[in-house]
Amino acid sequence: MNDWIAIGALALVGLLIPLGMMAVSYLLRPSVPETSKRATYESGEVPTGGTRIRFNIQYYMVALLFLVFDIETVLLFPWAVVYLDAVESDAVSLFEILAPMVAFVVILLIGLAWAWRNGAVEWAQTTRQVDAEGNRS
Amino acid sequence: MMIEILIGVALIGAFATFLAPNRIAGKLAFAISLIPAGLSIWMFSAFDGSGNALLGGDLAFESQAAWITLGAYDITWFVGLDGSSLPLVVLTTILVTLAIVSSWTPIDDRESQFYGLVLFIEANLIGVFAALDFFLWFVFWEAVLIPMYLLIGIWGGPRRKYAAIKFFVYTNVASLLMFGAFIALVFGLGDSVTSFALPEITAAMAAGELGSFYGLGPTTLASAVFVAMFVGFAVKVPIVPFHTWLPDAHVEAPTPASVLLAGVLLKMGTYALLRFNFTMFPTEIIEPFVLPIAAIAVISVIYGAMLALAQTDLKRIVAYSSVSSMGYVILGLIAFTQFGIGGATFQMVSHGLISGLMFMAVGVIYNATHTRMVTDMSGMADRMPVAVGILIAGAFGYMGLPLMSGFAAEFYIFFGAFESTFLEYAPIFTALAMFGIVVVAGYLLFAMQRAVFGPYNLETDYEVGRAPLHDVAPMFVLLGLIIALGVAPELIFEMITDAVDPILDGGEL
Amino acid sequence: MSAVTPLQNGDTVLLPERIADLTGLGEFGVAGELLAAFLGAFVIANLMMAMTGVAGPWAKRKITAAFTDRIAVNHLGPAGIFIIVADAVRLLSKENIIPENADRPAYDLAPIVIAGSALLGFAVIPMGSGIHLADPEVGLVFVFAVAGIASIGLVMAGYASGNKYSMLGGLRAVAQNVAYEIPLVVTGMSVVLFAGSLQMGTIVEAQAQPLVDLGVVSIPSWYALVNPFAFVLFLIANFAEVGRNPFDMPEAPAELIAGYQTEYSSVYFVLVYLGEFLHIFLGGAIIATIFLGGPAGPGPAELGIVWFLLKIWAVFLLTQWLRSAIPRVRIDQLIEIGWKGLLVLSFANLALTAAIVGVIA
Amino acid sequence: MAVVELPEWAALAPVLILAGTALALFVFDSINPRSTNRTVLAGTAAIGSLVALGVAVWFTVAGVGASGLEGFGAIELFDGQLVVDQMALYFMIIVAVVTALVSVASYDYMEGHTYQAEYYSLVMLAATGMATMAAANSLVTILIALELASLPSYALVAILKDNRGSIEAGLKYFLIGALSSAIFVYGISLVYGATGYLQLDAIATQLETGAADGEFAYGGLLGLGILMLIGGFAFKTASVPFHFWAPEAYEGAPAPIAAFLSSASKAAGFVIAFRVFTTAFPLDATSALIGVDWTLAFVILAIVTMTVGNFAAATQQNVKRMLAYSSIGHAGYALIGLAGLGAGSELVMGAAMMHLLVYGFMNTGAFLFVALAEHWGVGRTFEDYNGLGQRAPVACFALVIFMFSLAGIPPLGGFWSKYFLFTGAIEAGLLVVAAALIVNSALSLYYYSRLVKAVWFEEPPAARDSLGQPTGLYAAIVFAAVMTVVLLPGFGPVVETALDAAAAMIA
Amino acid sequence: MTVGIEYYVLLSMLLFCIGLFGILTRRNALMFLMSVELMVNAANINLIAFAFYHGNLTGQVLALFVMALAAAEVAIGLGIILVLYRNFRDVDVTVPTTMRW
Repeated sequence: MNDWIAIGALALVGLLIPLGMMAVSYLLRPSVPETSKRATYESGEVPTGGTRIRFNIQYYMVALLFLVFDIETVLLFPWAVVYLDAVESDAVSLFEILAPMVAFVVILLIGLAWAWRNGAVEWAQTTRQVDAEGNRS
Repeated sequence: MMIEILIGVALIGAFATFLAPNRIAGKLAFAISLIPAGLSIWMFSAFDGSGNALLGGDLAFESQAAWITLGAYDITWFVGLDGSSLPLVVLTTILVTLAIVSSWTPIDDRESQFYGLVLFIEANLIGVFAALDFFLWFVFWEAVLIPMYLLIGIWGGPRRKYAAIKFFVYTNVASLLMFGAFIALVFGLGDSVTSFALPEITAAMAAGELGSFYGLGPTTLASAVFVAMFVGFAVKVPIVPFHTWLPDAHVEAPTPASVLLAGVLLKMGTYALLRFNFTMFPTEIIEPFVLPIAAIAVISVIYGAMLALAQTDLKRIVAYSSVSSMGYVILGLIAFTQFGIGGATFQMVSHGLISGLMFMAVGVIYNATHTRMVTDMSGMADRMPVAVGILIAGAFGYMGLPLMSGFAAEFYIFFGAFESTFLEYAPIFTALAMFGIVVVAGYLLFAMQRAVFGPYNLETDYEVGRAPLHDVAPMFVLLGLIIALGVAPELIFEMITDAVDPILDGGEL
Repeated sequence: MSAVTPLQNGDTVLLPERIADLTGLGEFGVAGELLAAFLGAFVIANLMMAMTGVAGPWAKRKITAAFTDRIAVNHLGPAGIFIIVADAVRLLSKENIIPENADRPAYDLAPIVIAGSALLGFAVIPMGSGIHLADPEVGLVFVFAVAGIASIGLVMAGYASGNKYSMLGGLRAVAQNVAYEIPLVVTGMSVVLFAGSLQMGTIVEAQAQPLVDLGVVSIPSWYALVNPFAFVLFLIANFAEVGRNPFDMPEAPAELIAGYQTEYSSVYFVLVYLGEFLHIFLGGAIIATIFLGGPAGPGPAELGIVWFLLKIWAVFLLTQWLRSAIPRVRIDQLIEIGWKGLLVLSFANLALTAAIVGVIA
Repeated sequence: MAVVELPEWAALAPVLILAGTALALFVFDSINPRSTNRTVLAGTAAIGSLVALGVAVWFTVAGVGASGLEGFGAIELFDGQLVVDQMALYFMIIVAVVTALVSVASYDYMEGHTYQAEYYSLVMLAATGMATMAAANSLVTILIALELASLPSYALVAILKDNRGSIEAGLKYFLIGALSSAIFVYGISLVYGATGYLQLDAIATQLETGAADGEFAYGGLLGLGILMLIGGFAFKTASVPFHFWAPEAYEGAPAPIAAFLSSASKAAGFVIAFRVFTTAFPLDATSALIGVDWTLAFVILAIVTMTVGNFAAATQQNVKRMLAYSSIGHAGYALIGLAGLGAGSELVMGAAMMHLLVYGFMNTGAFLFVALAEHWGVGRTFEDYNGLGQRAPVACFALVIFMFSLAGIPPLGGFWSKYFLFTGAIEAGLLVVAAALIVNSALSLYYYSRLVKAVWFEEPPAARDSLGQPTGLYAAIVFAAVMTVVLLPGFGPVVETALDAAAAMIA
Repeated sequence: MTVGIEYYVLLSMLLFCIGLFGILTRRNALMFLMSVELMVNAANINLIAFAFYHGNLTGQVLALFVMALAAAEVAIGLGIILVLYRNFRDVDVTVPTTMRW
């Protein structure tokens, strides 16, 4: 039997259970519409401004960094899987198996170090830090 | 090695001058240009070649070195001189030296660049006359254009941009046509040639190795190539109807550039016609075109003269008269006789000297008066007797006054044309061309009379005084050469006929 | 290293097949298989739902109370266990208030995604006693991938609510998930280096080899013992990944009201809440499977499920313990710990593991 | 032969050196963030590319990758995913030369820019990608190398992040690049589907056996795939139909980057096109399978590209844009190298390779002159360039050399390569293409000489400050000019190398 | 229980065309990016389906690389779109026209 049929079945179940709960709740729950209920919750105050707020650029930096490293793990996984077999077979030396991965990771780590030093993962900068930044350039 | 030295000195000199400060550039260029001039005169005296370069003659100062191999074809550095090219090399080196001296006065802006370009032109001109490999020749041929384009465009007169571009476009399109045609010819020759060396191609042509190319049969191909190349060179010469760039270029160019343009650059065209069209192709290919070419030549002579008659700009007069003079050269070439071709070659040298002289004289007057209009400068004879005297002497040279080289040249040409068996109706053509002489005499005298004699009526009375020595000296040198060649044409004519005779033998005439 | 042959499908008997055999559904061809698979999935999903049901309304309160020396729920049933039913009814029958700024389809989908993704992850977890829905060759990657879907649910919830706090909560959730996902996966990879396979069954089986044989007691080569460094890293990264203390930034009540779930109520809230607990259990299940030998334990193999649940609950207990014991980190500290600390350490761990595995072999 | 015995992977040394330089720059920037020590950064980049160049030249001279008695034969690495042969080295030389020129020129051009190290390392990374493209021998490596070259380029074009033109250029370059790479990937997937292989020679074998026994069922798939691959190449080489980005990207990009993209990137695009179409799609077998001769596509592309490029260039007022269109025109010329493959002669492809080398000097030089003008701040249109020759004769003289060489006037390197293309086209029987080449060259003379005219003939505007002489830019421009000239007499070795390489590919 | 290869190809072509359609009609740079991703993923479907069909792993491996490349492309693209927004206050790709001739 194919594994994926079972997984698909679980996906279906995973969808049906929430839907079922929603259906049950729909039958049970009351509905008393009232405008103020539906207002955005801002600690009881009248909501101010829109929700599309500007947020810290660092979120974006981190997302980009993640993209790089996530993809990198995707590329490392095949290597990790065959590693044991490759080590056990005598056809290739340990160096030949290890070196490409080390080179790959080292390049990535250089990238990380660069991002680190250039403040990509620096969440908040104090005024002093910003000033220092300005002086350096 | 001599030719390499000539070219190398000019090239290095050009570079050095380009980088030199403006103040000393003129003197430096002059000093440098003396080296090739002196060397070429020595080469002239030491000339030991015989026969025609393309027809298996003995070359003087020959040298050959591998350059590029392209598939089946070798492209080589192949230079050498024969009797027809050596005089032109000497003409080039001397004229360049004199042109440099004559530029001292008029050129007062960006001198180092100017003299650098002039020396660069010299190097390439020597190359054009000495190269015996098609590619090498073509490289030099085209390399002349760029500096000349810049010379006209930067230091020229009010309409210099138009003139420069016109010159550039005309000559370049012509080159492209000629180049394409020649390549087609070489491809048509197929395996029978292994290089672009001109003697080899000539030999293959003579041996009738021409095959077909893209469906064109050998004869058609050869004829088409002949026409295309003729047109390509005709633009350069220039002859009617491809002459319109010439007056513009001459008029707008600064005096030294005009000197070089008229003196040497035009000869590139006629020289190429001699080398390629009339040496390389078998007579049966040329035959159908003899009459048209002769007609074009005569038309050039007369039409050029007529146009000159109508001009009021002195430089323009000289320019159009060049068209006329070049017509003689074509006529001489197409006559296919010893005197015809030899005379044509002689005329190349002679016209180079005379037109150079004329332009220099006009330039000197212009330096003082800032006008070239015939009507404006009347009465100049009083103010600038020497310059005007030389101008008149040049005009006489043009007219073919005996004892001047022009006389000898024209005499040879007419003689050669008259006795031609190759050219049908030769006497008629000759007679018509001779009629050109009358017109030339007419317009030159007319112009001189209007221009330099008569009442002084320059509107703004410039401080017109005697031209400085370095303006006048080159003209005397030229005049001396003109008279020397006029008195003793055999100085170079023997050399020339030596190179010309094989053409006629090969042409089975 | 002993030769661990990757399991082919059929070496172990998976739950759907077992069901098919038991019920005779196997005779009905594809339809029967599908039905059996569906039944198996239903069993597993309900098992997990039941566990979260226990954990959410009851165990969590009890544990927290114990740590803070309080009593917590105790009225309904023995030790207040029936609070689960009461809470379920209460929450399901509440009015569902949908904020006016909500971005509707996304707002409705988010709870389903959060809950469903966690459930789906259990498909490849071998729970012992034959409760193992599927064992694809890429099991480990699959489970990481599916667990990662939750971030989409969180950001959908945060974005679609139309509330600033929700938005910030959703963003934080993503930033946190992405920061700790990589250490998590890379550390998981070091397990793969040992096992040489991504198949969950194989990984579990590889851990059954004895590490040290002390005659009577044979300590199994659980990767937590073989590679404790990786275990600790994975544990920490996992806490951040599922958003528990000290890394519960996305919902940090003190800062963001309730983060992305601020605007959710009624059944939607239940789903989001359950989804979170499911994720905690999924994290526990992964830890149990790849570091703690899965369902392995003393006694007959039939006890597997017991041992397995015990391990999951141990992890859960740990999360609650940390919740009571450790203060929350700041968001900037959180990100920096992730990128500058865990990531580097996890790579170091990977390289080290690779070297050790290489040298041993 | 070689004095030193090197391991096989050392054949990739030029690529590795470029990559190492990029990493070294990153490390430098990590240790010393936001450093504006331009001397060190530009120096490292220039030295790195020069060393790569030196190694590539050394390898070429030593006969690495060459066939025959003298050479070692093509070196296949990673199971033939990469191959170092003469062509690879040849194009590595082009890439390294252009990179060196660009690095040196950027020293002045990028003065005052905040992200110095990033700039140079991106340049080096792109160069690495381009050099890898030269050696890529499988659709996988080709794709990766292509993207490695493209991605830094997108960033480089948009690196002036407060300059709207630069951003716009970067956006357009990126959008079209992303689209074309998607199409390229899809093309790869179709070719893979039709043949089952991604390695170029394996594809060829598959096609040949398929054509021989007539059991190949995916002609349509293959044809579509090839068409899409051509799309990818067209983007990288700025040829029709994916040329729209070029004018915008070149105009908006920092001028050294425009030089880099229009010279090195284009050359790299051509090398994969050459390799893919000579190695993977043997003409006879492929045309038997898909029913069309693929050279036909290139014949059309070549003519259309050169015509479009030249005509558009003739109408421009902006110098950089003119150069951009002329660069499209030159892509058209180089496409003749593929169009003429039908004749089975190495001449035409060799000619295209030669053209790309010469182009690497003359076009880079021309763009660097624009960089110089931008450095001076004289403006962008032809009129703005008026009379520059009076103030900066050396640079302007170099410009004359570049322009006339681009136009293909004899005393300069551009003449040879154009001539060889012309003969190649004629030999391949493509009279129309040859004619188009001639006509377009004549046309191009118009707009090239227009720039010369502006610089030398026109009067400068009244008020113009004296122009500085930035060392780096001048050095790069003068070097490019000297090379453009020197290639005329010294064309022999280039011809030999290019023809050998082409012959090895076609054989 | 195998699905014929042609269905995969049809699916991927459909996806490709959807992507292409998006590129041709959408003016939002982000939408453009997403459309491109669709096209790339169409290629991935092809690659994996063909890898299965041909029984070699080459296609799958390439699909991995393609994903990596697509991600990198998106990273760069988003960066460019970010500066685009900063300079033009819009992510409409038809807005920047400073260089039209």
